[in-house]
Amino acid sequence: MNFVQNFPFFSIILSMFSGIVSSVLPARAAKWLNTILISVVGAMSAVLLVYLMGTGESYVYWMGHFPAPWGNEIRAGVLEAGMALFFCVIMLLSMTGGRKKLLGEVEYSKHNLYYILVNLLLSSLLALVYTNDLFTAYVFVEINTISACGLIMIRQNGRTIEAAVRYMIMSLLGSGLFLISLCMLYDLTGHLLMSNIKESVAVLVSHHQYSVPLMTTIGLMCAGLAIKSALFPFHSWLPDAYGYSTVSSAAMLSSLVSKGYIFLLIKIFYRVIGFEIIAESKVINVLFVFGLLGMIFGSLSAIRENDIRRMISFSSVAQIGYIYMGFGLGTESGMTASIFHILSHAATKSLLFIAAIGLTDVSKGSRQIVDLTGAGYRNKIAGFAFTVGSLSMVGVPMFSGFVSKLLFAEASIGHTYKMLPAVIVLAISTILNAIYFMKTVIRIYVPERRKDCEVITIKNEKEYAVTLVCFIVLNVMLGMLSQPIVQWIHTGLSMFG
Amino acid sequence: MNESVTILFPIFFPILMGVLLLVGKEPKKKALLSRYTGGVLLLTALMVLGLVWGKEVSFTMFFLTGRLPVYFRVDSIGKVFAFVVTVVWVLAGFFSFEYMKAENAPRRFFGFYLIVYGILIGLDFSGNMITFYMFYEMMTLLSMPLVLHERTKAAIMAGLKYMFYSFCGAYMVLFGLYFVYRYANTLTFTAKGVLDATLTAGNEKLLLVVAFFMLLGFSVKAGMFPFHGWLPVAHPEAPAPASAVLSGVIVKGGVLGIIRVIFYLFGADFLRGTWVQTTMLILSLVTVFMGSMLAYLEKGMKKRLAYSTVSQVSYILFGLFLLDPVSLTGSLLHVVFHAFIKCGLFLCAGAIIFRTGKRRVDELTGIGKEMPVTIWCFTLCSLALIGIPPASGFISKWYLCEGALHTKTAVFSWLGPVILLISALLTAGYLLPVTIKGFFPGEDYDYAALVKKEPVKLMLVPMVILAALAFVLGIVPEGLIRQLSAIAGQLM
Amino acid sequence: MVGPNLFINYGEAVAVILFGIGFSNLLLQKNLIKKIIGLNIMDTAIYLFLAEKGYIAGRVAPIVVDGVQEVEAYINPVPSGLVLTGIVVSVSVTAIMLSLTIRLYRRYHTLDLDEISMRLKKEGL
Amino acid sequence: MKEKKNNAFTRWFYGEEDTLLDKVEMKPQKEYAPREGEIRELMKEREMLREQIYDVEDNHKLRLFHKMYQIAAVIFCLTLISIMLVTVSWLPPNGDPDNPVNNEVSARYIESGLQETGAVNIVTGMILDYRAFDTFGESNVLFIATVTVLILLRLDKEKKALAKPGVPVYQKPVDELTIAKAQADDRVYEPKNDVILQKVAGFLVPIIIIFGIYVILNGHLSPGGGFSGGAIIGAGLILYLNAFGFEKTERFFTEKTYKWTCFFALTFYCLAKSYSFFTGANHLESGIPLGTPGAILSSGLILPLNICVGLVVACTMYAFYVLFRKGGF
Amino acid sequence: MMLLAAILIPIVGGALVMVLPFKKRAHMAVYLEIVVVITSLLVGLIISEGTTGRFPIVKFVNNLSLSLELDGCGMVFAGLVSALWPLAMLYSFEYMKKEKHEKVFFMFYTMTYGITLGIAFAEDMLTMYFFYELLTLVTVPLVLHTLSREAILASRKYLYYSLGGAAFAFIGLVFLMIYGTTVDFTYGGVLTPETLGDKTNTLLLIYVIAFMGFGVKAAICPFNSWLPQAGVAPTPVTALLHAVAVVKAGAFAIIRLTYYSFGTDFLIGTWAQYVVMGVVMFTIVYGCSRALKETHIKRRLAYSTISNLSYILFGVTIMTPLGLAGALTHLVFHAVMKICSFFCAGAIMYQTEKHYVHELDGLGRKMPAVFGVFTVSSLALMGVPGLCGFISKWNLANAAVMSGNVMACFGIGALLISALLTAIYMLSIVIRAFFPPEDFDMESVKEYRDPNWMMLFPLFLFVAAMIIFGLHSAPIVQFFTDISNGVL
Repeated sequence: MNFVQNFPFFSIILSMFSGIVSSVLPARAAKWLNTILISVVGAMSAVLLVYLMGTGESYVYWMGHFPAPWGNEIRAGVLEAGMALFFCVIMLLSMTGGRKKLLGEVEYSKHNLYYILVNLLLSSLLALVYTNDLFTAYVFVEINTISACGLIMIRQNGRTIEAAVRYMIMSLLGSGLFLISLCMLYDLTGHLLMSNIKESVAVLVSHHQYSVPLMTTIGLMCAGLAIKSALFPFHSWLPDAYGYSTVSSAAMLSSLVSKGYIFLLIKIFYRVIGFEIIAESKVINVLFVFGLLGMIFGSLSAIRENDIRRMISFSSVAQIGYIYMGFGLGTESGMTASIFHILSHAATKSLLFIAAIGLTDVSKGSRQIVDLTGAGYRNKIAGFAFTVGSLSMVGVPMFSGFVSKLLFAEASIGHTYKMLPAVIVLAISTILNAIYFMKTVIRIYVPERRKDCEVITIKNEKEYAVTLVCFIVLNVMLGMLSQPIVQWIHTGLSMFG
Repeated sequence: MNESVTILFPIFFPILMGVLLLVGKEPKKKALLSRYTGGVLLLTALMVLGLVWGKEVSFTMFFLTGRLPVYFRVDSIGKVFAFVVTVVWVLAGFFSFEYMKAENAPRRFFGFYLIVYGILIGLDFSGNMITFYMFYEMMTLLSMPLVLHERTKAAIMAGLKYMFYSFCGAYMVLFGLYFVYRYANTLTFTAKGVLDATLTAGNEKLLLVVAFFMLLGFSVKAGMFPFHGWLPVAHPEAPAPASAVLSGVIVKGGVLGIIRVIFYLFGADFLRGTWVQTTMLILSLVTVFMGSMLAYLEKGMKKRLAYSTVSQVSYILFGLFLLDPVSLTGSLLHVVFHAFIKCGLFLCAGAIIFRTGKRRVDELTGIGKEMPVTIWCFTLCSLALIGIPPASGFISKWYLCEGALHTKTAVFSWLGPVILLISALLTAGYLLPVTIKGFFPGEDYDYAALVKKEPVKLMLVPMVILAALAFVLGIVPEGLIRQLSAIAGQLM
Repeated sequence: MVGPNLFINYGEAVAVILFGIGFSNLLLQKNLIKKIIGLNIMDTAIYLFLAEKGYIAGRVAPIVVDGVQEVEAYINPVPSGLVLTGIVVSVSVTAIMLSLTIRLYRRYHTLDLDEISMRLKKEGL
Repeated sequence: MKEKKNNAFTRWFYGEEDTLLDKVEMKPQKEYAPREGEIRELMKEREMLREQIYDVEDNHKLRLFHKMYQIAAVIFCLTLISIMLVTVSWLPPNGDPDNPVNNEVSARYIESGLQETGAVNIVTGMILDYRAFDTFGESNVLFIATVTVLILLRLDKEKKALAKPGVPVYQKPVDELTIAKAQADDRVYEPKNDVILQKVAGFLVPIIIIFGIYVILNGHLSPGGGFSGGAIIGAGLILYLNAFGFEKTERFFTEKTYKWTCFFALTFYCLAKSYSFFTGANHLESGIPLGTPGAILSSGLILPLNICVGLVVACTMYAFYVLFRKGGF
Repeated sequence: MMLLAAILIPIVGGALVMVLPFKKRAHMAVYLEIVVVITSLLVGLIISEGTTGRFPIVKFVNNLSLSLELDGCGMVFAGLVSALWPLAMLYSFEYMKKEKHEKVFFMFYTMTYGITLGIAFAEDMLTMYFFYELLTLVTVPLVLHTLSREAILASRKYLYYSLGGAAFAFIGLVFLMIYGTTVDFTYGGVLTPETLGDKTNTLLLIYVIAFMGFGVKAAICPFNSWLPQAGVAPTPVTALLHAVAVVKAGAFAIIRLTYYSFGTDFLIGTWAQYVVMGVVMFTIVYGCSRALKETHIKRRLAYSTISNLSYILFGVTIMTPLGLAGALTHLVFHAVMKICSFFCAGAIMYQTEKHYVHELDGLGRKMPAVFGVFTVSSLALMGVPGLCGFISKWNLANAAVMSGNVMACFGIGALLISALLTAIYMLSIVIRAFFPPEDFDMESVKEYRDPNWMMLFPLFLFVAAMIIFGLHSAPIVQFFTDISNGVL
């Protein structure tokens, strides 16, 4: 067994362990530990990715001395490794970008707790990405939820706590549904390991046994994860949670936490139920419809919003709608598009959050869009970054958003009667995006000489600036060099199958 | 070739001169201005007469695009019109030297006057439809400054209106032109039409519509009924010489256009007996009656004359639309006569206004005592216009009625002449009062206050010449009639 | 429509009824404490479900006494394990919910979530 | 001209007016564009609207809405239940030995669980050896839960030394007064020096704790294990605290104790498990003796892991209680 | 390669404006002029060498790539742009003297040049879409330039409309990717029956959608309100972008869409053709009538642009080679006419600060050169024979007649009505300027003068162009005909 193959296990255990260790460290040490951890994990995932690209096939990794189906195991494929890498990058950037605000907004004595949360969040994400066992997935979904809740209310004011409550409620509903459906699935198949479940589900379907409970189970499972990842009707918690928590939390929540659930859903589609069965079931039609609704209503409520960060949050409702729309198409290409959109949205959205915070800082901390007038001049780099992010969101070529839009449209055309609604809604929501993002962009470039606002230059905020630049580069890379990435997604999905 | 280039001279020489006059400096003395203009006018007139007396020549300048040459040709109709234009233009021009002293900015007036002259010659000599259209629009544009010369609000609105109507017509023509281009193998004027039978086969209905549009378009310029609106507004506002040439010549531009369309593009046979002919006849007759009726009701002097122009030009149109050689001869005669007559009338009115400033008919009691020569000219012209033998108007109307009577067009053959007669009566009704009141003011007119207001020679001479022409041509018309009937013959 | 085993599975039936009740409470109650109670009902229902699933008629808990190791002897151990894990999770979640409630109550002196959000809007924070 | 007709048609007839021409020139149009202030006004109005919506007292629509809400809630609940019931009705029959559940997995656990894990209690063996990864995760859930509760409820004194210079601080750490207030509440609401309670506690607490320890140690032999034992111990501690108050407990149990205990326990757990995972995954022999089944010192790592879990759980329980009560040890 | 260079030179050169330290304004002017002229020369060189091969830049997702190629249509557009830009640049140096922060302005102004060239050189739909979007983005700051409230609202509207339109055009792009044999522009279209299958009606619908999408930039009727508002931008922008580059880019895109992607054989005679033709015809009349009512000079011209753009589209929707020829003719000629009239308007504003038609009384006496040019351009717009407007109109109408399509014949009617209205709203300005009412006192305007040569030189060049094209257009029309027959 090649040593590289241990890396998934290492990264999970390391992040957990560093979480445990941080509990006794002082804040600054915890910070360094956290940074190092994320970079190390990222490096390992990168190496693993390269290795897997070389071998070209996935492998399973026993957690313990017992093979499947008796012991736990984790599984590493190209897609998993890539995702892990991507998550690490985003997380690192979000942490660096939001650090200053963190100092301002969180009492210093609780910083190490914050870093514990972050480490465990990372571990749970990695576990969700790598695991090959449904119950393990459940446990780590819980860790994910709790740490997300912690991230939300680490900055303590009424809003965030209320948001945290709402978030907890929603995600507990979600995990409740997930758990019960998991139990039913176990009852039907007698397995908890994904691969075995898949086999026995295939058998059941081929013998037309238990078709009713199977379908309801799938439905409940999708519903649970959809609720957790804030699909349209269940997004009530989202704007407050993203809008008022400290910025790096917001960035990570919007770009990582929900994406973790979504990735788990993808795994379930491919590795648990089997994609053909899903594609035939009615479930995805429901997802499709809700995705479309989300695309529209998310943007609409974003247009109505006056608060820049809430606006961005609503736009992520819309973006999640895109992703589910891609699922709903129930085709390989639709999946590809969704996965690409996971990446591009993660990159863009966290960029937007961090840029937005830079803009509000130079407007006396007011988040009303009207007060941001001229902020683009007071904080140049943030203004530029925000513009880039908006353009990418609107789907202007050369930024990541365009490619995912392209993929979505291409995928939807492959479909017979989901074609037109998908394409039309795509266009409409693009227009809506344009409306609210461009409005903001123009607003921040309207010069209004406000003497009372501080002016932030790149010199006195190096870390922040560097972060934004990295984000922009990431965005443009996703936009221009999308070919290899799409290739990678294809191979990854084929490895799933 | 080399002598055919001479066509260009009478066209572009005055234009050039006019432009020079416009862009050039204001001359020291007014006299210089009038001398310059007069010289140019005479020179051009000589060239034109040379061409008119000369043989038919044609000259292709260059190609706009593809199959669209700018092409000039001196043909019989063109000669007639060019002749009329020249005579009227020169005379009115000389009249205006004196007249314009009262007006401001005479330089602009003369400049445009010359340019329009050149353009009219070009219009008459243009050898194909494109060239014709080109000069037609230029005529509209450049004669507009003459209309709004006085630059009162009313004048400007009148100018706009004139332009608006003319373009309205012009574009109708253009509309038709596109289709003609489609169904004809050339746009060069050729007697009996250019339509290509192989192409037109099956598209007659469309082509009739097209023809209708083109005729309507030109009839706008000719002030036919529903499009007469611009005439009575434009004339009173323009200075007298301008309105003289307007109703004397420029209106005839429309007539020429209609002639070209009927006899040179579509061919008379194509239109004969179709609904187009009927409608046009009806419209022209309506205009004849309406025009004279309005003139009768009208009090303003120049406006009354304008209305009379409306009706008189429709005489011509009526003759054309009958599509009959005799009536065509009549129309051409009337073109010539009416040009002279109406020009004379307007000049007289201008002289009156110039001297007394009286613009309304009912102010003119006893005017005959004040300026007898003028009113004599006026009277002669009126008689000619009414068509009292042996004055010229009689001849043309005679030919018109004769033509009407032996055409097969059932109702018009008798309705036409009747209406012509009625309108002749009305004409008498609206023209003669001036003379009568002028000479016989009645006993309550006090001769004490009488002062001679006879205008100077320079103004009198043109009037006299025109009046003489109007009368003499009625007495010795043979040569003219021979010419014109010959033309009519070769067109049908 | 309704399948054959409804009455044999009365245990599961009860479990899912409880689950539904708990779920609706958690989702739709306004009072935070009631929500938390709903949460616990829901979790417990799930454990009941698992226990029912694990049970096999006439067998004993999977603790090896005097070396008997036939499959026929014992019930299925897996669900019990899952229950154990689940309990821990639910305990921790409940703790978090409760502490959140405490914070909110300290701040707003009410447990009604809508009223709290109304207050928040009033604060305009 | 005096006798100008004012009837439109006649005027047109006399060619005195044109419908189009009069409109050629018009007055300059007014500029559009709402002002900055107007936008703000709009926002204000919108905010007020929101407030009205949230205004519970005098809003009939809202009251109606609440009624509908309750009905809808019931309906929703019933539908959910019915769906689940239908599902259940199709599930394999309860208690049937040849359900899909009872397959080779459970079979192997039962048949060879004892030999492979050394645990007599198969469930413990399963969760701590076969599926140890879940269990590790689970203990992490517990850990992170306490962390969250700490974040929420721990009242920290302001540490000026740590507050960075030049960083705008929007969120002040709680000051002395709040803490004092919390302790005051505590003193008011909680029982103090209750003799009966103290006597009973003095008699019961040792037994409880010992029983807890027993449960932990026999986790692999009998029902129970780290979690249940830890819970019991925690209960004992809480009882003690209630009886004797903080000043007594703080002598042997402070935040530091809690922190380090948890830290060491979890670290050990983590390291041990990673060791076994690593060896297992790389098919190495983990040199840990399983011992004789049924003895206390047997079944390899399960016993120490149980102890760790027990410690963690006990401390956590106690910490929860303390934090809830007065936000700090 | 040279294509890419031609695109990049202005973009980079423009970006450098911000960086380079210029001692004097004149230096910057010279520098920019040099950049632009070099580019134009390069473009001229490329065009003179004729069509080039395919030159891929980057590879996007599967089978899609950014790649450049020069074909006939591209030549026309590129040639047009490259001819106009240096002049506009020259003009704007003078004009922008009075405006603030002109560096930014010139930066974007120059970059726009490159991107417009990109549209011209685009080899496939995706590339064109790419540059099309970029064009929107680069031009927004120019609209925004004055930063007044109107400017902000205008640029917002401009953004929404353009991006929204692009979103719908995007649909068309994707469908072409799926159903077309290739995304590259090929004369006669890329749709083949076998790829089409039973999707004909869907594709027609998509064509209409995409037409509307691109039509937003070409300001067809329901989506035209951004154009007059965008008139708040400085005149060089309004003139060059909103009379030529941007809107023509829209028209050009529609030409590509119709003739080079969907293909006329597929579209002609279908309901789709009638729908779009109807829309276009309506726009022709609508634009003119609005222009009639409008009294702000630039907005009036903008409305007339709207209707004239629809002339082009009308030629496109005839969907015969002749129609394309007509469209291209008007594409070029209208560019010359309209930029000329806009520059006149700009010169007037610049010299007199007067923005409304009714303020122009008597100015013609004081600024004869400007108003002379303006007169010529308005005559050209009216389509007076002898000026280029007539030729393009002639070609369009000729194409309409030849197509034998009844609706097209009505289209001719629309053309002529709009020509009439054009006569009114243009000439009413001219008459005001030259023939003020005689009670008007010339004292009030006596201090106004003609602008200096930098402004006048382009104007005179344009007039010359108008007259030359008008009098002798045979060769260029021949060139267009070759293109429209797919020879080039």
